[in-house]
Amino acid sequence: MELILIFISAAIVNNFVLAYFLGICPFIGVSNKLSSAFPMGLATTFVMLLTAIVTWLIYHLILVPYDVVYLQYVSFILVVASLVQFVEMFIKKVSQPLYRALGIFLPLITTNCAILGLALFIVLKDYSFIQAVFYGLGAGAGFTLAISIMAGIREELELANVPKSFQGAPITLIVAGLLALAFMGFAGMISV
Amino acid sequence: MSSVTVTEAQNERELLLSTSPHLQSRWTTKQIMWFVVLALVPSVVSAVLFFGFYQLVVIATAVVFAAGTEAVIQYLLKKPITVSDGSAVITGLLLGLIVPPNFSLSFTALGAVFAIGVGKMLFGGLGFNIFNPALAGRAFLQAAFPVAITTWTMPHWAVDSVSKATPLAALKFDGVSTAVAPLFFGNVGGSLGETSAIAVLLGGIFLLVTGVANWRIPAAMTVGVIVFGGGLWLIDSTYPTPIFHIFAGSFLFGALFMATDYVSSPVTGLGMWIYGLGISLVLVLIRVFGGLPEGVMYSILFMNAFVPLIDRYTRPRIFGEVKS
Amino acid sequence: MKKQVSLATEYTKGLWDQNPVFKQVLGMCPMLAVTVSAMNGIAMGLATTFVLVFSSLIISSIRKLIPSQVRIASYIVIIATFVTIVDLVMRAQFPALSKELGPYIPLIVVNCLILGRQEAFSSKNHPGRALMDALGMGSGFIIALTSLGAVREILGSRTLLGFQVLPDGFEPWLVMILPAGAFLTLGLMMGFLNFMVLRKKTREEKELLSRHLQEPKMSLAKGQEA
Amino acid sequence: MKTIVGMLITLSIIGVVSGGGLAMLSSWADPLIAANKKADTERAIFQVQPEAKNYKKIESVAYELYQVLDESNNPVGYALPWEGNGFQGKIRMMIGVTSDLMTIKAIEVIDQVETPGLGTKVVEDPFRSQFAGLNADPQVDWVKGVPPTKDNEIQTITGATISSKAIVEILNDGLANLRKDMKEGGVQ
Repeated sequence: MELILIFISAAIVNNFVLAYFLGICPFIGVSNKLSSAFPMGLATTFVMLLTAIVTWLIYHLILVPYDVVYLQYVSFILVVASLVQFVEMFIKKVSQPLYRALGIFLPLITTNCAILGLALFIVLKDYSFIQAVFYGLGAGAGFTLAISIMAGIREELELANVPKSFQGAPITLIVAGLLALAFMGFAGMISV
Repeated sequence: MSSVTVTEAQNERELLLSTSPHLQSRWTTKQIMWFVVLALVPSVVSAVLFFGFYQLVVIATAVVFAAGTEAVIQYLLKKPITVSDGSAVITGLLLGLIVPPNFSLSFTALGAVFAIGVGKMLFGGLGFNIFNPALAGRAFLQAAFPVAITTWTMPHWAVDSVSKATPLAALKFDGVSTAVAPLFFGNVGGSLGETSAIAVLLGGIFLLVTGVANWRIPAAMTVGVIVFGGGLWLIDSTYPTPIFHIFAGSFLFGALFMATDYVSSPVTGLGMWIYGLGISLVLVLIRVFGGLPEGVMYSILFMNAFVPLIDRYTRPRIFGEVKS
Repeated sequence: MKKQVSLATEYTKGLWDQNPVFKQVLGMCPMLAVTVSAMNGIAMGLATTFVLVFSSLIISSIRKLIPSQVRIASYIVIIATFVTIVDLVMRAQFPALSKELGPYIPLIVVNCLILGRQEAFSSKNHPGRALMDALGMGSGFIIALTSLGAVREILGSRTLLGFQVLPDGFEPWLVMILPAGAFLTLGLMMGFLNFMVLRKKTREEKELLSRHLQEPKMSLAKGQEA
Repeated sequence: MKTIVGMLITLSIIGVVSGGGLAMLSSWADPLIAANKKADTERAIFQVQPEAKNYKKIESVAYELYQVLDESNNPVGYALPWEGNGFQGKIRMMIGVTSDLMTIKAIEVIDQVETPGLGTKVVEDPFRSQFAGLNADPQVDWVKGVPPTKDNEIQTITGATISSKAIVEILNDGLANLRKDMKEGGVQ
């Protein structure tokens, strides 16, 4: 039950994008079409899951025992970058169509602050291994949800008369603001 | 379900008519808008009866600032001024009816400016807004002035005015439930237009009979609340009953006047059912498990965001279109 | 002579023409997350600028030594090192500020602004120019963070840099210090700036057009000269 | 081959320089950071036990607990850091209580992520000062909307009922725990 709550909390109540402002760059950059936003969300979720697992192991099996916690940022970001590289190579080998769909987004994920943010939050919240896994999955699901909703809305807005100076990033930010207002309804539902 | 295929050409100006595929063709956009205004009259009357004359000033402020904002922005953008279509008046009226009694006029005005300015005009005006403007304005006010907007005054007819909490807040924070009869007539604390179920129903039935509001959305919401709320109540009877869910707070007002807004609701029949059920699921979750006593506004706004996706997957494919 | 002018331009372009936030839409996470007050904006801006300046200097100095296959890995290690320095120094010397900015200091590592400048500029230019570029981008970032922080602080808490600027009668708009307020304010600010730029542009075009019409010969002569 | 060696050498050099530099810096920063943390705890202890002049950590319990002493080193009470769930996240606070655990001296919220401007009022004075001298036996209670009538009641903040209740619940929970341990002789 606690694991499910952690999942829901990361996905909806404390949504990474709308409450913690993590992953805003792809959220604004790759949300203009659903056909690219959804795969981007899935790829991010996958990398988040791997990141949660690997960084948890590194932190608890290397950084803490050897008392080199000050290396956490350097090691975490290297892990994320190499994970992304690894996933890219793996997908390329296993499935060409999947690679064509996801390939271009993978490099972008390295600089997605939601990934590193996830690793840092897991340390900060002192999660156990299994909690970290669910937290990573929840964060990924939340990111996918937010970016898919945004993509649906932005496709709709292509037909709308948005004033010229507000097209692109400004209206996306305003939609995000209204979404954040709507998500406030979930505040206090779970306090994990 | 007759004329649901909305082509892009139709989408331009006639969106309002084409989105609701049933009886709407009988009325023009303008007529529809003024019908809605008419349907809100009982709620305005009940607000004044229960809470005093000042409430008329609050509602008027909301209307004037909503219409004024629309006119000013259209003037600045050098577009034709379309205030007379009545849609901004409706947004103002709705906003005025969902604020608490004796609400500050300056806050009301700010909410109306936000509702029209950000919630509607930035998206390109009538027909293009993603979120219900009145609810966007109300959500902004709730986030900006959380204390003022949850400070309730009891109707002056109320005999027992010890607790100033709304029935939902009384249930959530103090475990006190309220009987259905006062909820029905409006002898309880709450927002101006929502306290009297009977006034809301009067206007709502008028909209349903004339076909101005689509019956599917309120029906789906009611079914949803009975299923989700009732299910929880069967598991644990300390949770509110479905009847309470329906008559307390702004469920009826939201179902009849807010969720049925053409622009921010789905276009297909199936889409409307999904939308309505989604609203009631989120609503029950917020009311039962959330930190806030009421969730109608949030659940509708939340589902507004899904409407483009719902439309996309429920729209019948045009002949020969390949599934992407 | 030409070089000096361009060095100055390397700096000034970051302030407005290529402002990292308003024009390039980079570095949005810290931009939105920490700007509940102007002071937080300044602190975050300074921290980011510090990392940006030093990583740019080092990367442009050793740019010819790094094999291109490992350049991104090298960049992020260098950036992460400077971020750790900032984080340790802040936690040791300014504990209150470090608590306030929380996990957003380590997230400077993945600020796309920093990695983006290394890839686009420092890896191709000598240290002097890279320094000016980094200082310019950093200043532009500070300007953006501080202005958003100021607007949110004034409306959300009635204060600016901790001093009360709005009367007690003004009820603070709490939404401004919430996530929703951050998105809405930045969206409105960007839209408004675009609006002003567009208006200026059309006005200039109109002016240019009318001048052309009045003095056809002059402009023709100028055109030949160029 | 040559490029791979070059890659490895470059990365190793960068790694060693960065690691070495950070190790040096952290040996300077770590004691300072630890001192900051200790100063924070100390400040909170003296905030909730205004008459205290000194304190010592009680080692016989599994959680953090401090016994506070007056100028002649007589114990005057305890300072207990305790945490629990607030409106949208953990609230961590310091509880100051008399030696018999019957009366609250003061409370101080150390960490919280409540709604800014609303739930965060639990940190501020009109609310916080209600706890000074409050009777904690058998437990603290709250009332809503009206001034408290009993000596173990506090009034919740309008619009932030859940945050206010959370503070009371954490307080009761922490004290109940401490009482239990004290009864069983766990506190020495």
